[in-house]
Amino acid sequence: MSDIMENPPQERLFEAPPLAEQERMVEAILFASAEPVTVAELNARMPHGCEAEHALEELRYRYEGRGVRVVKVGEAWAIRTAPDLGHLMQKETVETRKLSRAAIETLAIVAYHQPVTRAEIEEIRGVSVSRGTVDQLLELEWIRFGRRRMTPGRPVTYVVTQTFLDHFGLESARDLPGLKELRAAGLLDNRPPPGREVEADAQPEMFDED
Amino acid sequence: MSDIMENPPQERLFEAPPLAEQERMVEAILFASAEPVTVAELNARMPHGCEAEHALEELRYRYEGRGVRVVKVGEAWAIRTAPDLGHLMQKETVETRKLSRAAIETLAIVAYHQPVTRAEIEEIRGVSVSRGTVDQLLELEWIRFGRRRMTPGRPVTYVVTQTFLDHFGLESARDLPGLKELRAAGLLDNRPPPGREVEADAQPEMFDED
Amino acid sequence: MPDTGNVEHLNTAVAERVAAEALIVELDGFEGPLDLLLTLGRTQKVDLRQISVLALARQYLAFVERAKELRIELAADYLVMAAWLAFLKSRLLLPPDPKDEGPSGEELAAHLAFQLERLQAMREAAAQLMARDQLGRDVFARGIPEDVERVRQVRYTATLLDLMQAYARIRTKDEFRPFVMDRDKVMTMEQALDRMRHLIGFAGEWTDLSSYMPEGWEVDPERRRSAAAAHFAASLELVKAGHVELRQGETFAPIQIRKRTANV
Repeated sequence: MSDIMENPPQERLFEAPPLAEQERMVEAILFASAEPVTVAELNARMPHGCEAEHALEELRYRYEGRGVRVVKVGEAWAIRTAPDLGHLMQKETVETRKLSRAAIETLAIVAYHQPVTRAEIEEIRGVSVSRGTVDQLLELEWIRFGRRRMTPGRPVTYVVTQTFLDHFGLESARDLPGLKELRAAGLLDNRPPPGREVEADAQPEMFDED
Repeated sequence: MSDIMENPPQERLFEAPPLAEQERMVEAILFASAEPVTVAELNARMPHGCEAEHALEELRYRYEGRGVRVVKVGEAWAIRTAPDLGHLMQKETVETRKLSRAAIETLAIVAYHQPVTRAEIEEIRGVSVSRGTVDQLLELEWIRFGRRRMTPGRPVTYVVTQTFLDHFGLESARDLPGLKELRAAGLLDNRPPPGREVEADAQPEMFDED
Repeated sequence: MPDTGNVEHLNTAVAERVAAEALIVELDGFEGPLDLLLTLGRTQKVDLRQISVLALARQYLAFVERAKELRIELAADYLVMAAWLAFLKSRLLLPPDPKDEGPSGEELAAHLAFQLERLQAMREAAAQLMARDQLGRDVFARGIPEDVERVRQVRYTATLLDLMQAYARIRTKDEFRPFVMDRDKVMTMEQALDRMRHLIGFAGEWTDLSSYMPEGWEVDPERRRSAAAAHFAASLELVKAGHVELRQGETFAPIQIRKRTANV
């Protein structure tokens, strides 16, 4: 792999396969994987000189309107069944764990306010967040630890994951439903209660990790 | 689904979906199923009036020459990677590692004293040579078996290979710098680590055959 | 927040008490005071942005009072909220005290309204999120993923320099051997002891220690010295162990040795 990267383009010994062939390769790799595959990994697995990004666009176009779709998940790509055909699938194997209301709300708060600290989640919900709730979301790999906040106590923050995006069919956290409206309405602001000092950098940059 | 199945054919309320739609359904079902699916199962899962067999033929035709194919597995059907792309299902990671001290010393002894038996290598190094070390060098194709020594037990000897010479940029093993040159190059100045006893009788009569 | 006339106030008070009682029934369903406040706020049937915080505070306090009458134990945070709302209510109703530096009643009310609106917004967002097509429910991944075989190729490297240094290392070890060669003129006490242990069984009579010296060590003075010293030290060891007796007639006289028979 490293060899490939070290070779400057002008020293290419072989021509890259034609785009149609690259598309077939991307198709095969995406079909074979249940998990989204990153562009970097596609390029690494395909022959030297291939441009997965380009082939992906072609492939995505080709599958439009078909029974399966090529979808983008963060920096990765996956093939998923078309949502309108979900009723044909056998669901007995799926059995999504029932999430508590607390867990669902906590998840939404992490998604819309990320990176967010536990204290901020509690402030928004008005109740303390139980360890189990956060653990459940971590276990589902829907949230993960982000960078620590540079405020006293250096609290950990939570952000949503690629698995979360994949699960809810989102290309990125920016595509969350109603995100723009919520932001415009100031509802994603970290507004401290009046009378309390505003910490200089308590105002998080949204989605700066994406 | 069960409702649909319970309806006897003569009571059809709806037209069967168009063939293109049926093809989409077959595509999605084959993609998502954990096991190959029989035509009977397809028909059972698709809306009433569908003809999976026909849709399957269409789908199979559509995937001809693509990165994945619709293949028959026993009596059932599945989507599989095109055989010519099987090599993409491997993820190669190349790790570069330094050869261990034992291996490099053993290699050096073979290079300078070839053909040499394992017992002789052990005598020179003063420690036993593990099977793994020799195997590793054989696997790297840097050493190979030479002729057997015509002494009791007829021990095998080791010699260096062309691959070895290529790797180290040598014309022949005779090009290796001798002790004098090593000394001149300042390579002989290192003293053995203190505390390492040299046994008096580790001094063998070496290389009597060379 | 239009305040009400007395009659109207009485009517709302009754309505609030009825509402409070209804809420108490489902108290377990609330996730804390903010959740309860949000539910109360919704009964105002207005956009949360135009909510009357004063009315909300009244509703909440009525709820807490009703709970008290019904002898229902409320969790501490409900009571804390009640105290805070009572404070807020007084702030909103009384003319502002110019000496007070804290936030005004309006500011506090605005923040509470913001909190309620934000919580409501997050609930709606959560509902929208859960209503999306979900993987494994509406959308499906590949059922038979083909395992990607991980081929880990380890490439070992060594340079010619490594090779030469390794060889030099080994050969330097050999070059140390001259020191070993020197030691062929040295006999250790262990070596002497080893010899004497075997020979001592035959020494019933007093024998000169020098006669125990090994052959070939008596000519070369260096070797003789070393062997003599080693044997003397060894014989002392044997005495200590109770195997032999040792004697010397006078200074520089020959040292004599014999097996100790009377032992045990």
